[in-house]
Amino acid sequence: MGEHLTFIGSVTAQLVRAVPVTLLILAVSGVCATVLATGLTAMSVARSPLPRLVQRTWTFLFRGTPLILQIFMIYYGFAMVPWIRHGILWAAFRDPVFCTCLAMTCCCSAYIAEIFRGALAAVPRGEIEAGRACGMTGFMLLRRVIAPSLIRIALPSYSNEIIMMTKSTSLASTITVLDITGVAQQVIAHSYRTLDVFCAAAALYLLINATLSTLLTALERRLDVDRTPTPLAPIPPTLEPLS
Amino acid sequence: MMDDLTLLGFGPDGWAPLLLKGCLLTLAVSATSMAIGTVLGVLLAWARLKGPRWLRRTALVYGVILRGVPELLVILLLYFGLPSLILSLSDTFGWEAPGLPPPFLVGSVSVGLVSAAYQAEIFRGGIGAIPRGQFEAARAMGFSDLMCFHRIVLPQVARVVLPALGNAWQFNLKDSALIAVTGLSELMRTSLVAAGSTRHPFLFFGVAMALYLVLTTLSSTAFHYGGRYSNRWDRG
Amino acid sequence: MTVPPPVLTATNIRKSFGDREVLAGISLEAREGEVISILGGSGSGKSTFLRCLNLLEVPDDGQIAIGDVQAPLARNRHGRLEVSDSRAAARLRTQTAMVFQGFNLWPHLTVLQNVMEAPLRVHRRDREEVQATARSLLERVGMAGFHAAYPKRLSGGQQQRVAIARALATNPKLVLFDEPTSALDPERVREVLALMRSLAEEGRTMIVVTHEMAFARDVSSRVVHLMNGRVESSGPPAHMFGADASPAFRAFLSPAAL
Amino acid sequence: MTVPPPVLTATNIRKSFGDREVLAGISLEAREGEVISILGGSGSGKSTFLRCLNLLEVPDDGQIAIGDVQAPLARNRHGRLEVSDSRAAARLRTQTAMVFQGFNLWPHLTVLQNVMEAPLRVHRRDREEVQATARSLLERVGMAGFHAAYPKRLSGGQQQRVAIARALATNPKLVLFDEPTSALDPERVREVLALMRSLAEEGRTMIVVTHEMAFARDVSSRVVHLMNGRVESSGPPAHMFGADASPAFRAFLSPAAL
Amino acid sequence: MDAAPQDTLRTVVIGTEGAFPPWNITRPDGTLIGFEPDLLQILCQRANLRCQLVAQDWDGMIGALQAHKIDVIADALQITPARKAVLAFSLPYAITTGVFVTQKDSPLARMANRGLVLDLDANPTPERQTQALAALREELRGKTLGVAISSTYDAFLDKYLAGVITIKSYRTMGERDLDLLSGRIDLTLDDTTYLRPLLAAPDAQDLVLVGPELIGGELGAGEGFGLRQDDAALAERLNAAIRSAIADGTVKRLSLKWFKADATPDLGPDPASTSSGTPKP
Ligand SMILES: Nc1ncnc2c1ncn2[C@@H]1O[C@H](COP(=O)(O)OP(=O)(O)OP(=O)(O)O)[C@@H](O)[C@H]1O
Ligand SMILES: Nc1ncnc2c1ncn2[C@@H]1O[C@H](COP(=O)(O)OP(=O)(O)OP(=O)(O)O)[C@@H](O)[C@H]1O
Ligand SMILES: [Mg+2]
Ligand SMILES: [Mg+2]
Repeated sequence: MGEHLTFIGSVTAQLVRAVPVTLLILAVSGVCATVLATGLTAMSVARSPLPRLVQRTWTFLFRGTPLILQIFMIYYGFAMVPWIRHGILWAAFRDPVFCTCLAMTCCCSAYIAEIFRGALAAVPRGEIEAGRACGMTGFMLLRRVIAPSLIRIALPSYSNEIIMMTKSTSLASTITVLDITGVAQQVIAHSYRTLDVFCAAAALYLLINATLSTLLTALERRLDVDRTPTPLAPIPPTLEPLS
Repeated sequence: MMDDLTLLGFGPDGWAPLLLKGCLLTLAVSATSMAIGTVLGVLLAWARLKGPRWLRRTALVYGVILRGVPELLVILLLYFGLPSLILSLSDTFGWEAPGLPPPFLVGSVSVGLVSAAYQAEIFRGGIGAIPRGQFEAARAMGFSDLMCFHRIVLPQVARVVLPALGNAWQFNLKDSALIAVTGLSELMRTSLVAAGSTRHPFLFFGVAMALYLVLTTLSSTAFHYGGRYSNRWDRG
Repeated sequence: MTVPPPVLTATNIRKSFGDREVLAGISLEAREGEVISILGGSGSGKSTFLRCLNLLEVPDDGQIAIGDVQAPLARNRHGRLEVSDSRAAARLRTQTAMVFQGFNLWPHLTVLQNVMEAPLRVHRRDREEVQATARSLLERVGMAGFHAAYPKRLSGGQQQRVAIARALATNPKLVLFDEPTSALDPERVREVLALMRSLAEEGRTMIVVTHEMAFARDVSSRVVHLMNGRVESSGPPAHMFGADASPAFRAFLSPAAL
Repeated sequence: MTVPPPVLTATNIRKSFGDREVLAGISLEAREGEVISILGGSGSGKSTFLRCLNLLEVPDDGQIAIGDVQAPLARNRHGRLEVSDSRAAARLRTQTAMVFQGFNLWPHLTVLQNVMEAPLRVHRRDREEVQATARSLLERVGMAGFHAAYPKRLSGGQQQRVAIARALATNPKLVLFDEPTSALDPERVREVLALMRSLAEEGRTMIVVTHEMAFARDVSSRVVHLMNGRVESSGPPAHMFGADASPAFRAFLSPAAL
Repeated sequence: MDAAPQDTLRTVVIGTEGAFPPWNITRPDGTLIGFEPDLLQILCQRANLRCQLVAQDWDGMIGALQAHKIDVIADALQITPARKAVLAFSLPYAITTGVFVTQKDSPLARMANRGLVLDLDANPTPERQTQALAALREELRGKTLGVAISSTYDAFLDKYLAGVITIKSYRTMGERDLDLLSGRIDLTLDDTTYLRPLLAAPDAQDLVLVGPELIGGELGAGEGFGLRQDDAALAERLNAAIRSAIADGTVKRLSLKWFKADATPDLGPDPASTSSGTPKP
């Protein structure tokens, strides 16, 4: 029993040292994916068909396939392409952390865009019309009228997504990144104590996620004007399949 | 090229039958776990919004833990941890040792339990998006809570949550890949095994991606029509 | 002549939002067949009072009874009044109906479904019969051509009329109207008033928040004027609209003569 | 006396929803300082017409000009009318304001912020000045005590008054009112009418959909009666409320004398 | 529990990954082939076991063993002291030498001491070996070396090359090989049993074996079957079968067939007591 605890203690110490790597991937891809998702959402309601098609294709591809395969294809697949391998991009693609961030940005942006799209359609029409009626357009309408409601509606699902992303960062370990899972897998390979090590790693992920969800819930509370749900009217022509 | 075709064909050296079987298994696990997740998710959302204090707390803690812990661990614990515990208990107390639970069931249940935690959040957001007046109108007519939920909340919540549920479904499809640890050869493991055994990783991962895309397309078409239907009163 | 039994008895209802006291102790008794108009300035608490009557808003203090059944209100540990039995509350509510100021139609149901929903699901009445009632009610509010329309596509006045039909569809003992004619043109107002008058004649009890003085004067059996969270004055319309009405009520009315 | 220039010219506006023709060709010219009341039955297309005027609803046919600027409407490939330049449309809208039938306050902004939003963000006026205007407008509609409240906590009439203050805050050339007094008590109605009258005297142009006959008769310079998607009759109030008004309009009015 | 005599028939379930050529490979029809399946067929017969071979993902392997879902792990497990804390091992049924591989056009392709076998257990250490290890340190300074995560070269690398090279761990050998080809790593160290067949494949034309071959010492005591620690009876049966298969050359025959090299371990003399599953060095 005592030996057991010492083992878990030393494993935890090793894992904690890998936390910054996990957080780095999460932060970079979280920010990039959100920005990209905003762009995709804008494209999804664009007037001309081209941006809409791009958005739909993007969502189709990146939401439709497992992230682990995407990471694999970006990391190993691009290395097979001569002009990447011998070009200047190789400096970036050589790095597994970069490849993970890239794959996660692409994949998660598709998910987040879908969330934003649903929320956008749920913003009450009347509020938007009131904005239009006093001469607001495009960006201002978005920032002053749509965004406040949209964020409030999207936040629970968005928090979900961020928490899923935290766990997805563990896939970086499959391409040699020594994040929490990477280190855990190394320890397992030498000790074969799968369950012990996974539990220690899980505790760390739980800690990160509990912190994140506490923060996001607090944000949700702050944004909620008077603790009662917002009324809303219409919603979306949802999820059109790629024709 | 010829080589690739043989590998993907139905012949003695072709992986097509195994890959298709994997596909079906993936679909079955995802659908089962989605059903479990939706039912439990709705209950959890309801508990968080309307339950007594202790139930609200419990639902909250459930959500934080099941969302916070990597899915793989949930499966490992449920599939191996729990039976080991029962085994050691039955050893201690001299009971008849129960057999291991069927992998399919455990896999679906564990993915479903995780999915429920996510779906609870989605439904909570969705219910929050329904105008209060809608509930009040129902309550003023003497609807019970359950009826109010069934007749007023569910139909309206459907259109708000469908895109997010679509996300959850996609996630389930992919989470189902994790149940490979229970020994089930779903799509992901089949392609990993094929890639490892034939040393053609790109071929098989490419095929796996394509197959996932097929599953996705089928399901998002379903979601599309579901969305259209649930939204019929808001068009035009 | 015997006095009809009371359908609603509200005693000393109080309600504050934060430190704004909206209802400062209001009592009201409505007997069978009475039509009570509640008048008062904007923000004087009329809607809040109506919502307290069917427990959509839990009062801070006071008692409410529908018929001779006491509303299930009890103080919790912290001394706040609470609905102590939500089933009992739901049962009480099946005997009342309400027309909301904001209509609150259910957007996912068509006009006809909106009207049929409560009698079908809550009262479990026979579908044929419910449908017949619903159709005739919609006819009476002039919405016969809109059975299959969804509320979003209706104009304000059309929504209001559907809301009225919906409230009447369960054949309730007591109907609470919150400004039922605010969105209607004079022609429609007349029709709705005629409808309400005929309901009154059938002996239904109604409590009506309204800014329509004509209605208060001609249809109601009693007029109640709310001011500063209290009943400032009340009485039969003949008295309230007569020469010896209270000065405050006269001041409230004067612009109507504009 | 010279004729003031037209502020709004709408020509032959048509609009159908599905196969229900709501506006069957309506033309209207509003000159500076005019107050035009639009009357009509519930569902006669008043709101739809108002919404077409600032392009919230795109008409199927017709032309609209604010001042001498033509609204940017053009047919697309399929022959449907469309807003061809959304910036130009926004620019036109900065010169108009609208009070919605459903108020449409922004729920995430306080009362004061709701009123200050457009002049601050769209017109980029000076904050001090905007705040002073907003405060005085809220004062005039009797909402001075509610600066920090969120719309959801307001009563119907209070929301309506905030919506009126919001519309006037940008100092627009043309104001479109959709039933601006429907949720108000007689006292408030008088105050709002007084406010509108003073606006009219300042030379502001207003188009008002209303069921308030007193307003139509006493404040407006012209009354337009919509029926079956057309202008059934129109003219100065003295004429319309006089003896030789059209029979249809007289029928429409009669219940008001109830 | 079941300390039954050798001659009672016992059913055992054997877990293998099925994606680890040439040790275990899955055929498209789902059957398992490879060195281990072949060997097990013979061993089971000799140990009077009715064996059922199942494919199982590695992440769940240990859990499955401990939950009695499988009784034996046959997945080229290398026997190391750390792992013995969790698992019991049978005697080794193969021992492999470690060897470096790099790209043909890499400067490392001309590494010294090619083919020299360094027995890390040799005592005293021959002069030649000490020099070779020192040369290795110099040649590899600043290089990146990839290993598969399940392999056991870390102890060796820690002892002889610590601070000199950068090490990257891969989930599978296949992925590591891809990175070797793409140039993200300079060389890899792996078993000859794996690398020799790989280099024979057409898509590995650019790779070449370099430097000395390593055996013994920190590399571990060879590959053995993983068992539950309380299942001594099964260990005994398997050990006896392994001894006989080694003695009659079966192991040698199979390893030549699958590895193109002899991987027969040297078990030393058969001790009188077989209660311990550990081989004598
Ligand atoms: N949920 C709430 N939170 C805080 N204050 C509220 C809330 N609901 C209503 N109020 C306040 O209570 C007062 C009375 O509101 P109520 O809706 O009862 O007025 P009303 O008499 O119906 O007015 P109107 O004729 O304008 O509809 C108002 O000042 C309003 O601001
Ligand atoms: N989005 C829509 N889709 C379909 N029909 C609509 C839509 N909006 C309005 N209508 C129909 O158009 C007609 C006119 O509606 P509108 O809101 O303009 O009436 P209104 O004159 O403002 O009535 P009220 O006085 O009741 O507000 C109504 O019959 C309504 O059902
Ligand atoms: Mg009210
Ligand atoms: Mg209207």
